[in-house]
Amino acid sequence: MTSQERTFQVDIWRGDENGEYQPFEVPERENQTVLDVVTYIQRHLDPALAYRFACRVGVCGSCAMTVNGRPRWTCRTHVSRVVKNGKLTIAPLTNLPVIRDLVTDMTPFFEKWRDARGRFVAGDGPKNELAPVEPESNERAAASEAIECINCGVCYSACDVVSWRDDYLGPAALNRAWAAWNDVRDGDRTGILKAVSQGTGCHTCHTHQSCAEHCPVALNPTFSIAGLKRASLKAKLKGQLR
Amino acid sequence: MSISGLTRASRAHPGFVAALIHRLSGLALAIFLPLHFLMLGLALDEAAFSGAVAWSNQPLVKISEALMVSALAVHFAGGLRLLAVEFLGLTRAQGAWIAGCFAFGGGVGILFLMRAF
Amino acid sequence: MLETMRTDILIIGSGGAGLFAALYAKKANPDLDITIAVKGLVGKSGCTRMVQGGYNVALNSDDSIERHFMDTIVGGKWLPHQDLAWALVNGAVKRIHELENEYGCFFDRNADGSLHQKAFAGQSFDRTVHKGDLTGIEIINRLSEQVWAQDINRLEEHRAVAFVPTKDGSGIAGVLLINMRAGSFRFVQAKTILLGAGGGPTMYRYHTPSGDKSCDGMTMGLRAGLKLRDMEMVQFHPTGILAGNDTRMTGTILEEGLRGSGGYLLNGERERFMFNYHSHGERATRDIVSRSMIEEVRAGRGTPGGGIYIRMAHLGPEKVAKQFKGMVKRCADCGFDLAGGDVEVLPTAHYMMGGIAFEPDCKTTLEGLYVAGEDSGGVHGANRLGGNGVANSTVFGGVAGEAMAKAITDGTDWREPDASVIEHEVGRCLKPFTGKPGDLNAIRETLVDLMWDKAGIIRDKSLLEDCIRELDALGEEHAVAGLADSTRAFNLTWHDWLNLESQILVSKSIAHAALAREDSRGAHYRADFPETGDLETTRYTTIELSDGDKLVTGSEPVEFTIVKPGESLIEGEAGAPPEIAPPPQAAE
Amino acid sequence: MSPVSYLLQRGTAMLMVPLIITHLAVIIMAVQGGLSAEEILSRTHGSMMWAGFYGLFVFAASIHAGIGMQTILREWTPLGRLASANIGHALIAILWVLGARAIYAVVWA
Ligand SMILES: Cc1cc2nc3c(=O)[nH]c(=O)nc-3n(C[C@H](O)[C@H](O)[C@H](O)COP(=O)(O)OP(=O)(O)OC[C@H]3O[C@@H](n4cnc5c(N)ncnc54)[C@H](O)[C@@H]3O)c2cc1C
Ligand code: HEM
Ligand code: SF4
Ligand code: F3S
Ligand code: FES
Repeated sequence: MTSQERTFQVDIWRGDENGEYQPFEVPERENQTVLDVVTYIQRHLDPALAYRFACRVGVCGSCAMTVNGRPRWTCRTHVSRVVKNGKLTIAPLTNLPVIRDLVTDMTPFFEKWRDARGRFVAGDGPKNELAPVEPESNERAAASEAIECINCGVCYSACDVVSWRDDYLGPAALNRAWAAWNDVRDGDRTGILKAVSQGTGCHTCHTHQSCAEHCPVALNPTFSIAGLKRASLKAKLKGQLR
Repeated sequence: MSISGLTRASRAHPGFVAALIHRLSGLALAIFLPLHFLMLGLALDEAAFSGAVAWSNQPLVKISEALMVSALAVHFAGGLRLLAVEFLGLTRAQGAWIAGCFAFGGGVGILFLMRAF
Repeated sequence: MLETMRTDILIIGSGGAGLFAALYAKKANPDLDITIAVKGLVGKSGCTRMVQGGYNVALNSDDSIERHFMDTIVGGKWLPHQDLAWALVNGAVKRIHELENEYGCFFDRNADGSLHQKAFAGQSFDRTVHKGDLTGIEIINRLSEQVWAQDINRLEEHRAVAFVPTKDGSGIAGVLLINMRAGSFRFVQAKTILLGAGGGPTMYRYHTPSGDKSCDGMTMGLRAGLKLRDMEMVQFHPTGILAGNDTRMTGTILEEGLRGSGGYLLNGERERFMFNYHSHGERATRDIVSRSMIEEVRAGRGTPGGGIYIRMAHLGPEKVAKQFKGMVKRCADCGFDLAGGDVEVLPTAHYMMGGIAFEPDCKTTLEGLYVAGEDSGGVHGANRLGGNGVANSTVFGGVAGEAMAKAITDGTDWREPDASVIEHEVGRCLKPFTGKPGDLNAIRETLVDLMWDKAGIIRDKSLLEDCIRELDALGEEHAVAGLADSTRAFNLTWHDWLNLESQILVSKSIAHAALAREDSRGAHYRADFPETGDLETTRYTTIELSDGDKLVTGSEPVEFTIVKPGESLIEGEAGAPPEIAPPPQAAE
Repeated sequence: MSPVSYLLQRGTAMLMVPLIITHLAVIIMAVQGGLSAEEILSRTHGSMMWAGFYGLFVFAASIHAGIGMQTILREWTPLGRLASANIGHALIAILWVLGARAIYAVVWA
């Protein structure tokens, strides 16, 4: 670090849930993402700093952290957009167990994905043909709106209902269930509604919209969940959810 | 130390504020409701009821009542908005809708005060 | 310190190869105990997830398997192992149906509801299936959710560090792993093992693959005595973002469609230069564009950052912002204005055609060990067509899964590990904790520059000889570089050390193989041997480790088992775009 | 929240929409110049229309508020699912009793 370099202060969460913030001075760069800041600290200031990333371009959803109080993908967050009063505070995602420093254990997130039946179930259509699905059809359009989730956990971390009751399936899993339910090729669409309308499913959402507000790829889980609420209610009234 | 305190920055957006106000107003209404029923129940004894109504005409009580009316109006408007989100899938431009709900709630409260005094 | 466990099938990696293997093996025999061990999280690491462009498959009645095959062979400059390429183009058809009908991938459709297939460079038919320009996310998410929902063990954040053979060396007994979260070692004994760690040329200054990839698989293969082939064949993609050396954004891809749709490449004086090199200008093939860009920079006409500008603004910023939404947003997030301004780019290392030699049933020469995906070599020859990479990993992943399950049904049992190997390998991994702290950053910087400058897009004898010499010295420096003895749990710096170890060894293999191949073809360009050479006598390079640390190169003739140079299975020119060349829509 | 609770809560909310509009209008109207007991009672006394109106209101609001409180307790207090539900249900019962008593008082007493 040369003396002319401009630096800024970065407070980084260290340890597990009971950890604390540790300050670092990091040199400013013209092009610098939050992930680069964390990398700089690991490479030059404290080799033991733990964090997670993989793709570095916003497709794997591994690098999400809490930056100045908001969950974000860090590889696509330019420092200049988030730095406040010359300072950054970086912590692990909330609502997930902390492994160490900036790394969380995403297991509950994926378990809920599974529990929400966020998964295709093969129908009995011919296996050697590809089902025609018109791109303009209502279902396909709805599925397309919700499908490009990178399972980063940002929405899950932003949702206060998840913080308030840890059995809530959460926005990402439900968003996936909605895309799956709109897939006309699926062999058990009612099964999805059964999975999401148990006590901890879609009806638990209070429409905070923090999920949609923070989703880095601009998905709208609020809309998806509202759709599931309606669809499962309808199915329930028709007695299909037994 | 905790990773994020009560004032999580992630909450600073209209959707969460609206939900919070909706909950607090609902809570206030739910607490007020049994009291309201008890007060009306006093009509079993005309004198007690007149006394209570007269008591309620004090300025401070009137202001509290205005707050309750506001809470009802805000909860009502916010509730309608929620129903629109859930049943009509209306998730766009919620910031403006939410501001409208607060304005409605505030407006009804002010109207109440203007007429009460 | 050393935990041990047993499983029937151990799969290393959760890219297209690993996940398909797991699902296929489970389907073949649901009673099998299957374990996926992966350096990151299942489905969230590796490059299959990063696939943008799509998946090549001959589905249309006007297209044919033969046509896909010929495009692959001609694109690979007659170097591919033809039986493997044949297995690829056939298997792709089956896989696409499975991806759609069994796992739920929702690929883009035409207005009439049929599957949309787009043009991709080097193909004589528009056959690339895709989901927008995020095809990999769709494939990996759908496969991962199937895995999450099944009884398949996951060892996440477990890094494979060594294959452990039997005492007599005849077969593989298991794999030694580091449990990265705990910082401890785990030995997993398995009846059959798949290597699907995905190669990845991350030892170049500019590279596209995900950060978890560091050629560990090829390194383990070399150490276990396996033969690698075609290691000189490293594919470069022309337009990687150039944003400075301190940001991980550098090297990440800007899609090919930008050039295809009329984007300009400008030198430091903001002049178009591609027509000075090739009559197709910016729309020439990847290798030509990459080479021309490098020559332009070497001639002193680069940008201040040492690259080339890509400009889209003349097409109308609004139009660009709409048509290339994802790319424009990506640049904006990095602080660049792609729609209206000039963005600095440079070719970036993208894919390794070379890898562990294998058979169409995915077996290697080590009994019990299978390989699939980018860790394997021979499918693509001198050049991989865009869209054949994910086809490769998914096709052979499935093949391997089936073959591994069958081997077990046929009686393959656990083998006894050579305990001394485990002990030795643990010692090797822990060695840096005993040494004096070294400067890993300097080693990394030296490595990426060395490979970029001397074993990169334009090579020659003296560059490569320098490169090998300096790599040897760097290897020695690395071997004695120590680490501060802090916690081993989630110690990324320790893993950086291990990454560098793998990268240096595989870098040496690349340089040796490149020195051995004295002609230019596909991705490999020797300034001192610019001609392609005689196709009929085509040979492929091999490399293996002998005496523990000496790399020995060799070569073998390519067997033209299906088609010979000069012959063709199709009418018209293989590899040539259909009709009047439409701009390549590639989005890789 | 179970779909049944959800249905009841949203259903009662919809039911209350016209009731609340009326209620708010009446409040604003009546508050002019201060409230008096006679004024209130003269409107309600013996009126089957108002008895029905408030009956429906009490019925719906009690369910709505009871379920709402149940959610709040579940999310904002350490009480578990069962305890929150029990308190919510008890609240509904209490509100019904108090509400019925109030209606009786203003209409018939
Ligand atoms: C940006 C980009 C775009 C691309 N676009 C296309 C395209 O459009 N079309 C196309 O056909 N191909 C494309 N490719 C190439 C394609 O992604 C790869 O060829 C293919 O996906 C490789 O699959 P794989 O399963 O072999 O490896 P990967 O998908 O890379 O998976 C490797 C797995 O192994 C794990 N791993 C690595 N080391 C270890 C270790 N030591 N221990 C345990 N686990 C380990 C990794 O974490 C990962 O889970 C693209 C590649 C990139 C980088
Ligand atoms: C027409 C009038 C009303 C409408 C449209 C309405 C609408 C709603 C809706 C949609 C909710 C659900 C919020 C959620 O779970 O996300 C709700 C919650 C609630 N309502 Fe109402 N409501 C109305 C009147 C009332 C009244 C009169 C009371 C009080 C007696 C009340 C008390 C509550 C309470 C306590 C909650 C729970 C709040 C929470 O869970 O955050 N509501 N209301
Ligand atoms: S919905 Fe958005 S925020 Fe949530 S996991 Fe998916 S991509 Fe991330
Ligand atoms: S933030 Fe949570 S409450 Fe619902 S709308 Fe999103 S899931
Ligand atoms: S590192 Fe993959 S999304 Fe950030």
